[in-house]
Amino acid sequence: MSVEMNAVRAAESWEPKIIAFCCNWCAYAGADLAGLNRIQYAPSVRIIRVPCSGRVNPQFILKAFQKGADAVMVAG
Amino acid sequence: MKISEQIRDYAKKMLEEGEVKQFIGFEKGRLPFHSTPVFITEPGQVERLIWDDYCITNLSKYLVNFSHEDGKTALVVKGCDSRGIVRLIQDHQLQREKLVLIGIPCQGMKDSLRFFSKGDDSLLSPGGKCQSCTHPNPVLYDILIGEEVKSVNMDRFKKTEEIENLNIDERYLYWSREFARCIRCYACRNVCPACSCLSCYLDQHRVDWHGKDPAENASYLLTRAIHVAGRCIECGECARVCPTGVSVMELNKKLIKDINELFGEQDAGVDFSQTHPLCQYHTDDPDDFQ
Amino acid sequence: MLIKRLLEFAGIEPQRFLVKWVSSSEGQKFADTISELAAAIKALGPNRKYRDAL
Amino acid sequence: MKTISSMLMTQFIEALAKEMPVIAPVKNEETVSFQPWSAGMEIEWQKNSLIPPKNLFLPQVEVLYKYQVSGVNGEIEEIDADDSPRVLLGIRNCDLHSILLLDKIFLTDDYIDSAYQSRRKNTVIIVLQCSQPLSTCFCTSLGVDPRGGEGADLVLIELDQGVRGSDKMMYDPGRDFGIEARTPKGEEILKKHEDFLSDLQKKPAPLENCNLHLDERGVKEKLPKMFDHSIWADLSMRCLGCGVCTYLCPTCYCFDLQGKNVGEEGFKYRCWDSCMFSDYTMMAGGHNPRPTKRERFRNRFLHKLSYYRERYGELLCTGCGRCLAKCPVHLDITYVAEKIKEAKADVREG
Amino acid sequence: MVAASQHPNITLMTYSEVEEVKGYVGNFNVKIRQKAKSVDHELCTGCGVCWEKCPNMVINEYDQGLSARKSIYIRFPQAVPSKPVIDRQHCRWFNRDGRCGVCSEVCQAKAIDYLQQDQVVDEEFGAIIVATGFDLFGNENSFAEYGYGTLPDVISGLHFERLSSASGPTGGKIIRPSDGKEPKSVVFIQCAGSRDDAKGKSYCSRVCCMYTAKHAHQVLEKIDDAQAYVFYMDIRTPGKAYEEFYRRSVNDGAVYLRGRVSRIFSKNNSMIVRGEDTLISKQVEIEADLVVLATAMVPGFDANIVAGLVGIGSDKDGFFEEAHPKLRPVETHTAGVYLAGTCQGPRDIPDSVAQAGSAAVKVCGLFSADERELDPITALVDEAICSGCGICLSLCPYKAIDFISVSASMAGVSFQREVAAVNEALCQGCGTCVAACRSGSINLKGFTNEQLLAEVEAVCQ
Amino acid sequence: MSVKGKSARLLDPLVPQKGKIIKIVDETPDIKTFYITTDEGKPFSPAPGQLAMLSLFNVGEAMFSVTSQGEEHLEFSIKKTGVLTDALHEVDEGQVIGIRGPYGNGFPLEMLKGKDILFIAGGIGLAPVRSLINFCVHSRQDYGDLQLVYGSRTPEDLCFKEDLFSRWPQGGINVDVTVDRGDEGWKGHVGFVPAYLEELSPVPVGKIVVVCGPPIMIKLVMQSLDKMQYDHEQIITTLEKRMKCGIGKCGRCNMGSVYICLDGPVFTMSQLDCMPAEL
Repeated sequence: MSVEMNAVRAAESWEPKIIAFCCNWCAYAGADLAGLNRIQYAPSVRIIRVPCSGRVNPQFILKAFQKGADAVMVAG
Repeated sequence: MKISEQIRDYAKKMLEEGEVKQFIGFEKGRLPFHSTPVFITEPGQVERLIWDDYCITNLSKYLVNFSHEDGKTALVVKGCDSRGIVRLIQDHQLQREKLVLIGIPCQGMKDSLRFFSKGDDSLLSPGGKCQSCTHPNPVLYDILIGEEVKSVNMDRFKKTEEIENLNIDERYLYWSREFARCIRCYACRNVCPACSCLSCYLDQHRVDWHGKDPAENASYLLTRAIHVAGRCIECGECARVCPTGVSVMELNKKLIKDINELFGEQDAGVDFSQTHPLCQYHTDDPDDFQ
Repeated sequence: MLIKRLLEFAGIEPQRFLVKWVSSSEGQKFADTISELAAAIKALGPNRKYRDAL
Repeated sequence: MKTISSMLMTQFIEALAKEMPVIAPVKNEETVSFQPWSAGMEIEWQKNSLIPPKNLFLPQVEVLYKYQVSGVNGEIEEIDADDSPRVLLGIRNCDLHSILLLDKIFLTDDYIDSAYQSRRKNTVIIVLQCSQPLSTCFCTSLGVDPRGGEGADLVLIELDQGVRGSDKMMYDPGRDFGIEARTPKGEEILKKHEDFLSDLQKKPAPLENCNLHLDERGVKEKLPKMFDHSIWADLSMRCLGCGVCTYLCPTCYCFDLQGKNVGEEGFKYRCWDSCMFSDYTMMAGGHNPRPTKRERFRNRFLHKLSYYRERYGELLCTGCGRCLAKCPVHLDITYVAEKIKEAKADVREG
Repeated sequence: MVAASQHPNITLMTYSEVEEVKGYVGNFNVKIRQKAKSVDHELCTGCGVCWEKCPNMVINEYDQGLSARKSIYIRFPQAVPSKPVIDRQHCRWFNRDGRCGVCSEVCQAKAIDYLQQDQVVDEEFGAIIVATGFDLFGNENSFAEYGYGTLPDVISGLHFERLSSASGPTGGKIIRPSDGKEPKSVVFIQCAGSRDDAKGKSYCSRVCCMYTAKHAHQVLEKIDDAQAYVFYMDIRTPGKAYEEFYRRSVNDGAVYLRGRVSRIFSKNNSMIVRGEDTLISKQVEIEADLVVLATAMVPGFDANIVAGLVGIGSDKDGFFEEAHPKLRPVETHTAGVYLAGTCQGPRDIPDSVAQAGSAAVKVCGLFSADERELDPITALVDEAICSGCGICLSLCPYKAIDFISVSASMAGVSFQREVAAVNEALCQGCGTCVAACRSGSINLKGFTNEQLLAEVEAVCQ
Repeated sequence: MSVKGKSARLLDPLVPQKGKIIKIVDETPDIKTFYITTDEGKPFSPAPGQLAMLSLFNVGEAMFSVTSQGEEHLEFSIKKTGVLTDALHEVDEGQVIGIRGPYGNGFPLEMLKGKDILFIAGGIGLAPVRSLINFCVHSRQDYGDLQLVYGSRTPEDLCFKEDLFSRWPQGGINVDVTVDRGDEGWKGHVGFVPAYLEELSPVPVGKIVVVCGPPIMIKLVMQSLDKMQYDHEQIITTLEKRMKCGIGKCGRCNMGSVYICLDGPVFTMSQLDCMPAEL
């Protein structure tokens, strides 16, 4: 682990950037429900709604990493 | 009779009788170790055809250029060429009935592209792609010249495993160095029998699509690997034609290895009955990503 | 799953890519998944691999 | 002639590198390209670089300007090229010649590419003489003197080692070089680093001839009438349509302008492009004036052998042989020229 | 049912099975196998002589084996049409090389046709309503602790229903299977399988509380001095007048015990039901003459086959999945396919009827317009780019993609080539094809590659 | 990398000026005219027929001919054909836009002076010619007879209706309009441009023809003009190709050694006859 990374981590402000591709019918609705039920979850996730998890193109995942995502999740 | 002569005889006969419109084989190039694809349409030209240790190019992709034309095309096929043809037929890019295939079992060819110094071919052993060949004999042919050869039982995933055994940061380092060398000439794509798109996604001008910036090399090479996943016939042409020697094939090998592990052993472009492993769904497919 | 393995092969930490089934009725599971992932990534630190320079 | 011994060469380079970056041919796996040299890097003296040095003046990617757009508003910021002084060490005469050909494109009266110009001006060029061409080399056919040095500030001269033939293939770390200044800038550098130089009396290595030739006698006269010749279809059939030849060619300079968005911001960059790519001349709406390999192939070779000459009086080729070595199907310029020469005049496409 | 069979716009295809469903909303093409009935229903008058005279006796499945039927039979008295079929498996004519033929001899209408073959018909339909019903959970091994399958007097609710039915084998007299005596002490066990993760059924079967209340009441009503005990977990009576009915059973003497039964075993010619009354936190043992299990409702045994044929999703319990649990409860994800009744989930008759009505009206709504508005989110192929590799065809879960032939030209030569084309009526806009398309020639309207890439970029900021 | 000051901006011809769309006029269902200016006023003063590169920064860049100009602005009439033009048709007035130019040589005004001019245009092909017509109208006394033959697919698709039906006829130009397919309101000529041209049959003597339109129209018009004995020296057209740099470097728009962006886009037919046919 580099010094720099440690420094970043030490800075409490760092929140990971998680890109979640959520199926409109499943996980997106699940996320909706989580919101409805006031269930707390990490604020670092950024949700992209897709019509189906099958819609997720490998290119999107690579692009997300390229553009600075710290993690990518596909939820269906 | 030497193989070259047999090829010429067949070519001459087919062209004279009008059975085929053209004959694709190899001819001698500018340098002694250059053998290069040739397209013969006149019976008088068949003397150009040769067969030697340098006929390494996979010819199957060329057929796509003629698929829409009337008339038959004949071509000489090694194991890898024939698998490429099977692949292209499966991808609806070729029609079998328009092809006459002259199969030649292949002992492994020498790779002139790795040769960048003065013409001493003692340095040349069968090219990298031939060393892990699993199908040296044509899997599809109409005429077979020569004796079938035995496949050299090489561990085709040796290098793949070597890379797998590196730790994660070493792997990243390895691939960054590899990807950094890519100059985006797209030779790997253009030679690949599995890259049969009419218009590659890279050639399309869309906003926020894929640029020509080498910063996107990783994205390009990984995406291409995924595009040919399950369809790669392991001819190794992509790695061979790469001018900067990026180990493109290792990405494909990794995917082949994983597909074999996950969905059962299969070789693309060998058997027409085999469907795309990633286009089927079985309830017993592994899902340990859960 | 192939992609996950390929990314790993290319040197991206396996924790950084997750595929999970979460149904529409599983709000709690969704929240838990996200929180676990966030915690794991926080421990792992930011991703620097294959990022655009600019 | 001053010489510089193998022992002192590294120190000389180190000394240079202290003043300004030294760009030299180094290896990444088997691929040699020009990279900023730093201590410990091994310079590849034996082989010419695979990646031509054109990228030092015409980088594969060069950001021109940044922009920022939000709604209807936006801003542009032009970005200066990095034009700090540097030394280009170990370039061969063929590649040096290519730079001179590129100069005609980018430093003409009607248009001066400022980024290119400043990079040219601020680069000290130390050319490495060749004495033993590879089997793929044919620079002499293009009027390039492998021992020349036109356009260089300093010339490194291979010295006669007394060994011939295939032994020379092996990398010889104990090699001494002669060194000569060709410009005041070169003189200055030599003077400054006198300490590394000695007066070792050795002869330059004897020059071997190129075995390969680009014979273009008659081609010039024939080509203008051959636009519709069937030879283009025949020749291009074998072409894969990849960009190996154009990207490895030291004289191919065609470029593309592309943009990249990063949210509301973005930048516009100039990058190498290849006239062999199908999308190269594709117009909005799908019309393509060069729809198949035949047209693209024809345009590339007519550009090399004819169009450039019509504008600038020379062939756009230096005989470096990279296309010979690396074209996956061995479709190189010498072959094309030969076929053009052989071709019967006026065989038109049916 | 009778009304339905007589409706001019309804064709009832009994004794038939769907073999294949192709096409899409408004244009379904269904292959139906009409099984050979061996009786020409056009000629048959349903007089009943044949089954009276048939010499062969077969166990009556409908009566849960409580009675026998003939080889030529009507499955149950109210069946529509009221015309018999021959059970070829048990018919003497079929099993003894034609040596019988009694029914044929006695039939005045000459309706018996032993040589009748299965008929496969192709029919066009605009919409499909799936109402394939349910099965009961459990076999001999499912409730070993209750002795179901080994103790003859442990029966299912359906079994009890036949016993108490006036048109049933006993004429409505409740007797116990072992000795035909009238049971004096009847124990009902609710949630047999339902709401029991151990049995793999976590859901409530919804109808058991009410029918058990009815059964308990029938016991009290029909048998003098009878005792009815009901073990329950919760009593769920969400329906009009349901709670009142349950109260009536309780008031009329049914003993409700809140708790689970742990074991049933026989002792001295009768059965001991051991369970817990959680309200008093004591173990209780009840001597029972008859035990009735309110077994869980499960999807029909061939529900998965139906789901595959028609293209409907199933939930984890195998019930067919509706498009949206609240907003589109009778639709499925496949346009033009609707659900009614217990194939979607446990429900009682009024709810099933209501849902069937709703499905029928949905279909009427669908048919009322000449054109149909579709969800605009469908895939679209750029024919100029498509290379026709066909990968999307093999991947489309809705079989919405086909090849079409388009003309193209290359180097001045015109020719036909095959490209993919999306049938917008079938496409559900999942985008699997888009993700799989290497050349990017398919795009999903509303979720284009460009849009999603831009979105990725935006959220990565 | 450092950021250059504003003064250095025009040094690099590949970097655009920051412009602004001040007005958008709907010409036809798929053609709009954009009025573009910069903070310092008109970006540059192009000669009729010259080109300019327009860019929507986050979309792309493409070459267009300048349709017309005012004191403070340039006008571009643009048809929806691709990614950039689609995006352009979506923007609102006030949109920032990159503009660089002028490129190419424009029409040979010296050659045209004192001559009769026959303009032939089809569809959006009128856009590049419009700047020349306006120029001629502006100095009407310098020219002889001016005639425009213009055609479009339908009456709806006619560009610059005000110019066609009032401004130019009043400015001393004979305007002949035809459409491929009429509609109930259309009282003018119906038919293809080449046929209409042959019907009108203008005499070649002393005339320069300026033709611009879709390739197929140009091809057929050329046949008609040949039939009417026009010399190829008399005929001028303006070409279009994919262009990226605008300065003859990027290598796209060449026909032989001639670069359209640098040496064109205006050529006489006899010049074109000598060039490789690669359009």
